[in-house]
Amino acid sequence: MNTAVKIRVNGMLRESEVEPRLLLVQFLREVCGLTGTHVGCETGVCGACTVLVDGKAVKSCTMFAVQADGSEIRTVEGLSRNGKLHPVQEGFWECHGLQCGYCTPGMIMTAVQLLERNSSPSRDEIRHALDGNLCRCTGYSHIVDAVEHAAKKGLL
Amino acid sequence: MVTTTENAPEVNASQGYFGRAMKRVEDPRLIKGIATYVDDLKLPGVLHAEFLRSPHANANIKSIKTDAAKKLPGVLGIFTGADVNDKAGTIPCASPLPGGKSPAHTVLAGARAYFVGHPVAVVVAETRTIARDALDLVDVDYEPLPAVIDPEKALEEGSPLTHPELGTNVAFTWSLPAGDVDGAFKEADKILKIRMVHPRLTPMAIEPRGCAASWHAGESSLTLWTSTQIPHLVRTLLPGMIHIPENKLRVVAPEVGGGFGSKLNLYAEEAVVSYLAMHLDRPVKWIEGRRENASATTHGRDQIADNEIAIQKDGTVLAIRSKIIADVGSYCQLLTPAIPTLTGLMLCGCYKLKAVRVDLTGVHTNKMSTDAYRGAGRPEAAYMIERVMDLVASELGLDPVEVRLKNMPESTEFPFTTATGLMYDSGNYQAALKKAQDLADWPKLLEERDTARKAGRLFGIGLSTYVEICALGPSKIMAAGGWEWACVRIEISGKVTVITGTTPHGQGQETSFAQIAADRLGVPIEDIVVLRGDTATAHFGRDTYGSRATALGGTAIVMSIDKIIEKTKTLAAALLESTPKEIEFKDGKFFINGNAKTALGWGQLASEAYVAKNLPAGLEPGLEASSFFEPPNCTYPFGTHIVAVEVDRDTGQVKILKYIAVDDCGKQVNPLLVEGQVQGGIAQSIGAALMEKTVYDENGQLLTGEFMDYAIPRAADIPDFVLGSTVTPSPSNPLGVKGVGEAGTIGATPAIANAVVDALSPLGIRHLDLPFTPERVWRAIQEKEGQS
Amino acid sequence: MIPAAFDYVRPATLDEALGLLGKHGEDAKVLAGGHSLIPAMKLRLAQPKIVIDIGRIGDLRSIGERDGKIAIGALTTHYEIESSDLLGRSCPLLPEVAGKIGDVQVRNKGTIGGSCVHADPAGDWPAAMLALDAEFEIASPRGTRTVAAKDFFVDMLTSAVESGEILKFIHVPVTAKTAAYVKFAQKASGFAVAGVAAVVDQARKAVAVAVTGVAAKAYRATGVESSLRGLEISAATIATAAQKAADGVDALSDIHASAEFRVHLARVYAVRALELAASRG
Amino acid sequence: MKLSVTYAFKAQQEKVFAALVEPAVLQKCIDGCEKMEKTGEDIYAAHLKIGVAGIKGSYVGNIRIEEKNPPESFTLQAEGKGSPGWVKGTAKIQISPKGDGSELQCESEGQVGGVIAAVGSRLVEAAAKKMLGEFFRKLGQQLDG
Repeated sequence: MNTAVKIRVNGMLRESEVEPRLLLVQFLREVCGLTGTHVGCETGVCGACTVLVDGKAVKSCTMFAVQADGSEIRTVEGLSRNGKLHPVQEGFWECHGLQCGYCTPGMIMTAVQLLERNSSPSRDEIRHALDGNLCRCTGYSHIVDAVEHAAKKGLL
Repeated sequence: MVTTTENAPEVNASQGYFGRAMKRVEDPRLIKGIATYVDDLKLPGVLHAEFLRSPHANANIKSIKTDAAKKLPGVLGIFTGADVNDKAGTIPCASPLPGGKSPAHTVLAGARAYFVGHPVAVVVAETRTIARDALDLVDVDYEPLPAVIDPEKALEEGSPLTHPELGTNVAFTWSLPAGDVDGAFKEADKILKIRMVHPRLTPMAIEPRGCAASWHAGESSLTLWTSTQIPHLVRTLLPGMIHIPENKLRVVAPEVGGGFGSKLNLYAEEAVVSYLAMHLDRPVKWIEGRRENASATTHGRDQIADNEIAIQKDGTVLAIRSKIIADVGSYCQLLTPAIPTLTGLMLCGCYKLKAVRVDLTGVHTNKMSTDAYRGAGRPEAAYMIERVMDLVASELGLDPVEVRLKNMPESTEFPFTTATGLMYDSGNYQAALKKAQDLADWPKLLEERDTARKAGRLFGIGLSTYVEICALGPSKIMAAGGWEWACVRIEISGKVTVITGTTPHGQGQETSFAQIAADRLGVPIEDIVVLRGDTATAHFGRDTYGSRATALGGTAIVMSIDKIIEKTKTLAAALLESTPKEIEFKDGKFFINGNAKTALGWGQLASEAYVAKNLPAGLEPGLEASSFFEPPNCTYPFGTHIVAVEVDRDTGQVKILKYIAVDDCGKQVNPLLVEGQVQGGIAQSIGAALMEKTVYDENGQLLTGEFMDYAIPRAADIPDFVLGSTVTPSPSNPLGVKGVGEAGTIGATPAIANAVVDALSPLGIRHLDLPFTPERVWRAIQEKEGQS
Repeated sequence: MIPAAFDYVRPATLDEALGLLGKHGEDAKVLAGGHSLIPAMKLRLAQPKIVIDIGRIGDLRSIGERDGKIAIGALTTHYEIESSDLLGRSCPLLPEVAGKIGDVQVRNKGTIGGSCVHADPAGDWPAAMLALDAEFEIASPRGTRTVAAKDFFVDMLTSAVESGEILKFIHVPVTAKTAAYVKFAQKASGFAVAGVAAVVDQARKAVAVAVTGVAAKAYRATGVESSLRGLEISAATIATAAQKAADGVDALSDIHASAEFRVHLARVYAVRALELAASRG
Repeated sequence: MKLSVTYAFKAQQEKVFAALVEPAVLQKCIDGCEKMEKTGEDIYAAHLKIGVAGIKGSYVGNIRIEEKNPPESFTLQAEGKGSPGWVKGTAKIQISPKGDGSELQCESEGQVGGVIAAVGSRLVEAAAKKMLGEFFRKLGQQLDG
């Protein structure tokens, strides 16, 4: 039995009838066509699917779309404003915080939330804040640099 | 034309981009979330495939009932080995060894399933959800058989056989007798014996594999998009399997989310999906789940080596005898047999051993196949020889640094030929060691250790002075060509398109190749676009693995540019009413010697070349050239890694306190990218050293099939690195680059291992194998403390 | 990755939820934060026919304090606990435990109630709940009943919440800052291989120690507690007492830690938890 | 995975043995046994819904009674498959008189495969112990009232 949902994604209201078992990440990718949010595992560990639901970083593979009914979602596609990159995106670019780029959108979204909660985190705090995001390429050092870089610039 | 270094041009690296730490041009699409990985492709009418996989390590398949699943609305078909195996060929091994035995590797299991995760059937449906639901309705009647799990037991008389038709579990044997081994052992003052085990590892790229295929009935041609490192090799190998001509197949590696060797293969799913798209005349997509990735994408390492080392009292290492058992799993995939042979070939490390004897046995077991995984055979070699150096030092009461220095060739001895017959291109091992010691503040580090030990802390320092082999070539030593190809095109507008036959998937060559080309052409980097990963645009290529792309692919670009420059000189001469000999090219301008006022730029010349109204007689229109670079030799990057660790005596946990790495990858095109490769490589080794191990239980069930059970490093597991480099240009290519994709992984594991064993050495612990999980370390401590 | 199909309902009130649960019985599953249920559903290890999403029942998402007792709504997320000023003052053990659960994304969405009812043998909350002598207020159509922590964690993945019931509130006493939770985390999953919560009452010379991760269910380390009863808390007395941290316990064994190592870790972390708690006096 | 348990019954050896090879009794004692049908001499087809708490799987399989040596011993072979994977077990049962009643010794060996083996490794052994304990507890209830 399909269920109606109204979800605001990156400021745009999406109304849809979905199967209750549709995961939020599938809703974003398949219904909204926003494929920047990735899937890297099946057990909610890797964090590639991280998005902000009502401002909180959440693994969108461990949430049904129906649970997000009425919520405000922000994905990596919604970060830049008027063509200007978000400071965290800029940090990742400037500091070579990505290689294959697959974990990057989730990593960025977690970092955005971190800086919203703590505007000047230490390197250790950054490392711990990224506990829920796995990266196999970078060795994380440049990612930590990237978040520090963004913190110094301040959020938009 | 095939060019080797002798006739390749000198490279001018002075124009500003080469050598500069530049941010990447590929990043904007990735950080905005608008890049296209396989699963992001939107193909109209696409069908979804899901594979049913064996839950048994070894079982006869007595029957497969698909009726219930077929009845599910939205299911287009369910295909078993009986339906597909004669249509989609057998999976090739490109590196068989003489006398090796391997079974026919059908794309789906036939009468028998050989490992947990072995694909048994495939469901195709209108949606992924329906396909998944249908899997639960397929009823397979398995007759479980005893599984072959322990590779040593597999060699015993009477062991069950992985493939009974082969009559043995031995997949291949290989011997490397190099030098007078018996003589060296006679000459020895001492002979050390040590067993070293390098566990099986799971590569775990964050993007699992996946592919999509589309059949174009009108043209009888097929496009395959696949998350692979090797679209060109796939295009070479797949046509024979699915029975279409090579020129009817286009293979695209779109954005690829990490490979590390695990996507350097031709996989069953690629062939099946291709066949299904042709058979059903609809696009078909398959995306691997993480559990599938852990169980049915190739694993790495998994070697047991029994070593004997002949040494002299002064610390000279004369020779090594090594009996290596490699657990290769159920099948030989593309490069499976070649990987452990690299271990043998690199066993001398950066030392002047007189002789080596390696006897390698590859063993079939009921597990997923092993194949290349970042380092591919070299991490095992580096682990062995660098542990050996520390063992020699501890046996003789010598300083591990001194033992290494004693056995290293001097920088003046290069090119240096090892006992195993490799010719190391260039090196200055002492300089890298010295620099690393300086960065580590070595005397202070030793003091720190003394102080810590006096306080009863388990503090250890380890180092490794590694060397590795990259940019594999020439072609005569490779399975399918060691060359690389590039095409450079000056467009009519003067913009530049560089097409590489390598397939970067995170390494950043869209940037570093643009840097190389911009300097060479004297154009702004913004004018250059680098295309890769599509066999329709990159007509040739041997792709990306073995840290080869920059050394080989970069050189092919330079060669192509030089051809264009030569041709353009002829054109410029005609337009300037001069002769080609009098035309000078500098900073993107062609002018008559000494007279910069006459200069013509790329825009103007390209326009003339393509409008082609004023071409001199005999000059073809257009400004485009392609080249194959055939390297004369491999490259041999090296370096020194120094690690300080502390072991928690109560829990066995290892904490990395300091990590210093000095790597020499020859000339660096983009030091920022080099740093990224080194850091990533080290992180993977920290994983291998401290936490990673693929575990099958005694029945062949995979117990590390998810990130819940297979630990890879998180941000908090990785220290801040102190990195440095030395630059010893490689003579194997005109760029002087060596390669750096795997260096970190090769250098780091032994350094960490040496540090952990050093930390435990006050307890009398001489050796401990990977990974240094808390329980393993704790048990080793318990054992020693129980003795005392 | 894709769960089996189910029907979904999202009651607005607890009564409505209980009514639905009564109606659907074994076929229904209660969804709170989803961090235990959804992974099991994705693996199709759990295939409920109907999912009752209680996530919007606002009254169950609260932290309040009255008469020396703290009431935490079952739907309060780990992050809300981690960042609660009230708890930071009145029961700092809870924010400390919350901060060690999983990762930030899990803490943002996962709930204390869901975690306790799931009763994972390696969950972090059970240790704290036992050490604090928490009380669980459980609702059913018949009314509410209260279960003490020692009776709440029944067995592996089994809590005292019966079919047809929903956990409403968790009550814990206001507790001094002389408490601590330390854990040895499983490297891959972050779950506790051994986690020890300790509350030290210097004045009464009494301690409460609870251990998670080691056995099929979390337990109070009564041997440790009784051996410290009436003694000055010191490194020496802790060291002796902590040896009893796994007495009488049938320890779990898996690829991450053998039973023997788990028992050893229980002892080591009992020392660490007690010393840390005492040092906060 | 090997488990060994001993259980004491008030009932005597013969009665315990008879109950254990009686499908109706077995069905009552196996938690989650939804159906059990005789398909041959000492062979039964069974539908089981087993697991821990909400993590339950449905399995279809066979139970065989072998090496029957009344009233002392027999071997129980069970195997089942279902969507979460497969289970297989052998239990060697030895019943001996003890005091007025009897004592049963069960040496069992079990294997699991598929998803349950992959994700449940840390729980499978504990779950098996629990189920075995539950089985003998129920059997005790049946026999001893």
